[in-house]
Amino acid sequence: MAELAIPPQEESVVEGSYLENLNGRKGITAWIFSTDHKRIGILYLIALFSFFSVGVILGILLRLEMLSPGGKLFSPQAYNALFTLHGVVMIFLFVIPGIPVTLGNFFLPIQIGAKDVAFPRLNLLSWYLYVIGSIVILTALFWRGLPDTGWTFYVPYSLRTTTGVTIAVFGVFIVGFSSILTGLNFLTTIHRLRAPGMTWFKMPLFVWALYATAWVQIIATPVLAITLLLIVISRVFGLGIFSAAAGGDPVLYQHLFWIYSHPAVYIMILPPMGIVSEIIATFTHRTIFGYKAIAMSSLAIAFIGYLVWGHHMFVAGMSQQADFIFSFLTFLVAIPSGIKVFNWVASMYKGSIDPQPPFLYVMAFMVLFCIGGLSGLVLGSLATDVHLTATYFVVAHFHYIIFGGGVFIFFGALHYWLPKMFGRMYNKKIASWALVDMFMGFNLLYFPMFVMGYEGMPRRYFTYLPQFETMQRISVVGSWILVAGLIVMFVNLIHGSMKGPRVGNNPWGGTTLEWSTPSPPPHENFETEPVVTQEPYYHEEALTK
Amino acid sequence: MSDITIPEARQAAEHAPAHKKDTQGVKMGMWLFLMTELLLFSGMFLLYSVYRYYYTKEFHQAGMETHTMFGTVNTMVLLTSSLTMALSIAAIERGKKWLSVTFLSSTIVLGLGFLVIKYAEWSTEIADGIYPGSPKLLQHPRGFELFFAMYYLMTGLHGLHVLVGCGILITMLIFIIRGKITQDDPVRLEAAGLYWHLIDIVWIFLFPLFYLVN
Amino acid sequence: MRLLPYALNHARAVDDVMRFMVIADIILFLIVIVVMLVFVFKYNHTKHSRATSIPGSVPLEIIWTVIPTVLVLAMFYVGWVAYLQIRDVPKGAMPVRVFARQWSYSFEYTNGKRTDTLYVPEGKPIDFLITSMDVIHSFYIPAFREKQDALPDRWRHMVLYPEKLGVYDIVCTQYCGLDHALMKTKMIILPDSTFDSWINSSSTADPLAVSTKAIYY
Amino acid sequence: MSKTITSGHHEAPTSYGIYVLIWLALMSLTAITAVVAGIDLAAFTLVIALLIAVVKSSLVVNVFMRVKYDDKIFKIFIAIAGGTLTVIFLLTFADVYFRR
Repeated sequence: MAELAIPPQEESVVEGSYLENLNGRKGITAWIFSTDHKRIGILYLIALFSFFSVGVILGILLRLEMLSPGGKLFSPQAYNALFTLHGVVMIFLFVIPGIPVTLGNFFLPIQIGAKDVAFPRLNLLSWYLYVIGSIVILTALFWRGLPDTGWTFYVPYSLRTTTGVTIAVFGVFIVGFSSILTGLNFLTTIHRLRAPGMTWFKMPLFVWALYATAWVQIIATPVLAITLLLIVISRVFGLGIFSAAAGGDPVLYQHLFWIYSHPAVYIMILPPMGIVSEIIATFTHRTIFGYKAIAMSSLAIAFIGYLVWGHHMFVAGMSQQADFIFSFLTFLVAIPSGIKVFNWVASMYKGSIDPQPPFLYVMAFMVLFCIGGLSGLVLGSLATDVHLTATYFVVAHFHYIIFGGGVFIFFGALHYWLPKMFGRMYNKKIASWALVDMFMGFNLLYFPMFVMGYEGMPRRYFTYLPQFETMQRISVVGSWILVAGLIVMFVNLIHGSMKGPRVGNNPWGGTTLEWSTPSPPPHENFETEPVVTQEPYYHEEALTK
Repeated sequence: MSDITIPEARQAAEHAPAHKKDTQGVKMGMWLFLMTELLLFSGMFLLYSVYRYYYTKEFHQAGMETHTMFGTVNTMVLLTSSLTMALSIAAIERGKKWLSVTFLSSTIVLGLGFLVIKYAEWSTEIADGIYPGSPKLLQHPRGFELFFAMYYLMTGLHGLHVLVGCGILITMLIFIIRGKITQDDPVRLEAAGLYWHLIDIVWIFLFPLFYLVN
Repeated sequence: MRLLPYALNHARAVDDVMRFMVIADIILFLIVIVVMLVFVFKYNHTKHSRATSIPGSVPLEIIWTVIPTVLVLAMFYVGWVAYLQIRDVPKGAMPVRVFARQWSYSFEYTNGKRTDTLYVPEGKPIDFLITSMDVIHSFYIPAFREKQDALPDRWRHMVLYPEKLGVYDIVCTQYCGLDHALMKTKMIILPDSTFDSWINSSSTADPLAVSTKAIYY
Repeated sequence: MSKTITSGHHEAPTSYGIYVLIWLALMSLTAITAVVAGIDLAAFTLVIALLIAVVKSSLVVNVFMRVKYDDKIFKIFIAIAGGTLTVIFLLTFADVYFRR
């Protein structure tokens, strides 16, 4: 990286940047018809966080219902529809596209020294598919009524309910194609467009994570696509593919569904893991510990993660042999995640740690992700899983992983890269306090769910037994604290991106390629084609050992 | 803005002039897409195998009801279309534009022919009262209906791919005629060819599973 | 880890597994987080202005691959052993058929008698044969740490050892539509003799209402 | 955007003859499957039919789709897809086959 020709910083960084419209286009058309990966990344950011807000509002309402036993706020039908929509919006419209389509789109080409992704027009098409798909999903709101099946669309219930399952499922199907196209675009980009000198083991770890993620997207999403298509066809034509009455097997639906939807969890968590490595390397001012181990464990997680879907079905009546195999493989998938965590901690050893907001997010991530991951072991074990599955324990577990792990790092990554994307800085103090507030709110919200789950509180209930009242109320209050923090964080970020003070090209002292280009980056990303000679996290000033 | 804008492949930069179209990149994208298609169908194949395992006897009996003749003819039609597809690419690579056009047109005609035969086959079956939920099938044991549900689903999905494939090939035909696909830049035709061959491969597996069980 | 009172052997076994895993988890968690915090304070840039780049260490990688591997395999093993108890049907178990439907359960005993509340005799293994009349439900008894989905047109086994007299909740955990949250009933464990006289009588009235109500309520 | 079009690094184009030969092989294999299906070989009928299908598709992949002459990476891609398929089938049947 030291070899890079870094142009002297100019006063007006915005000039010539991707934020400046080209080709005489103005206003919104300059954005929605642009094939620039950076602009598409921003388009995705806007779309994703709009849906995230919808999901958060739904989540708050779901919690509010739990303020007292007996469910007085919503009718059962309304509650069932709300948790379905919360799941569908959060899973399919927010966390699965998540980091890859937003920050991945923006930074993958820059981090490998390319001008754009391999297929820029396909990239824009993916965004349109995503938007169309989500509009189709939301159409269900006004057409046949919201689906009330849960985001898993389990048969035979999803075939029998009269709500708008068909339309919502079809929307998810379209969004799935957007995901597939993004995956193949990224894979081709990483294979073909790396800058001269950027060998596989000189790639930043975020790129490695995106590479593993893209494979999962390519390999797993089509299975979901066909499964959802089968639901649509079954409902429209009355085919008995999954209905027991016609001799179909509902458990087979669960197999097909989880063949995709378990690997989807790794689509959600691998990119954040990549970002954790980036942030740690930058703020410890030293190279990452065990680069190859971290890179390879991403691939290992993608690979083993593909073999463990059956652990969602231990009480569905699989054969004991299948229970044995899936439980065994589930424990194996914990190992590469553990390796990553140990390497991250070791990367802090003898660093020169500057705990700026992005690094604080990593620390919060470490706590929440470890709780989430370790509680996952409890669920992977057959004896305890039978007791805990489909209770609040599971709800707590996956919120710790996906929200506490994945989404917190999404926020952390926004704090990390916002100065690069807009050339401006947010208020760091407010950012840190917002995080502290969110961290407390998060734990208040979800930790009681572990306890309630163990005590036998099933999920997807619009009411509960009186003995859970205290815990439920703590959890409800936690949700308010969390949301307060979220609002502060977003206001701070949005204000920072528009009005914040200008910063230089490399405010954090990062070493990967994106820090060598102006902030915000120019249309072509680099003024001169970069040539890579160093490993990605080479800090000149650090002592080498 | 060009059709598929691909920043140059810097890796291959050492023995290539600047601003070269990354043909391997286009093919790679296509191959990855084919993998997703393969996995899309594999979900169906998985369903088929499990149900065949559950209802071995019923599937066997139901398989007797399909028309082996239609299936065999269609297999041959599709295999021949694959040949003409490959020949069309070989022709464009030798710069023989009109020969390539001829071969590609035959591919499209054969593809459409496949669909026509498929249509005739389905019509015959539906006229015979063989379709999911039909009174005739409901008299049989329940594996029967599953077999035909799978049959219509899988051949239907495959037929849809043939239709889309024909659309793509017609576009390619126009490109060749207009000189957008040439001896020097045949990659889009090659990519379309890959897609067409995959459709062929899927059929190669559908054929024994639905037609050869007598 | 005894937040929930347990009702029998199997529940104790599950809790043992749970305890083992939670303790192991807490230790792992503390190691990671404490070490991280120590590093963050000790190597803060104000105190430690020049970092040392250490690219990695193969022995360390091996150590923290092998130790967790052994640990998770141990976790897997104990979980598997305890799990077999509820899936292997012992000889002489009393069969009870469980029918789940939207949104209630009904139970059928060997002599054809049907009830909405589940009555079982103390001290005799019960073999539940579980099915559903419509969509997928679940048959979950938290106090026994046992659960099994009820599938339409399929029968699934679940074994239970009622050791202690008492009344326990049965709830549905597989989302099944509108009143999923209200789909619940009770399991009542009776003394053997009470159960025998109840099962052989034609009355479907609550056996506890007449004889031993005081014990339970 | 650069609208530049130069030739890719193609090997010598495959001869028409090879394609025709492969086509003949595919057609005869189809004929063989259809005939073999007529003979009752019990459980082996399907196995033989599927084996022939595998041979046919590998001919298509290697020659028509030119994998034989192309980059090694495409072979790896195919192996990944094939491996995934195998895993999905094996694990699903671990359930289905042993289910009571």
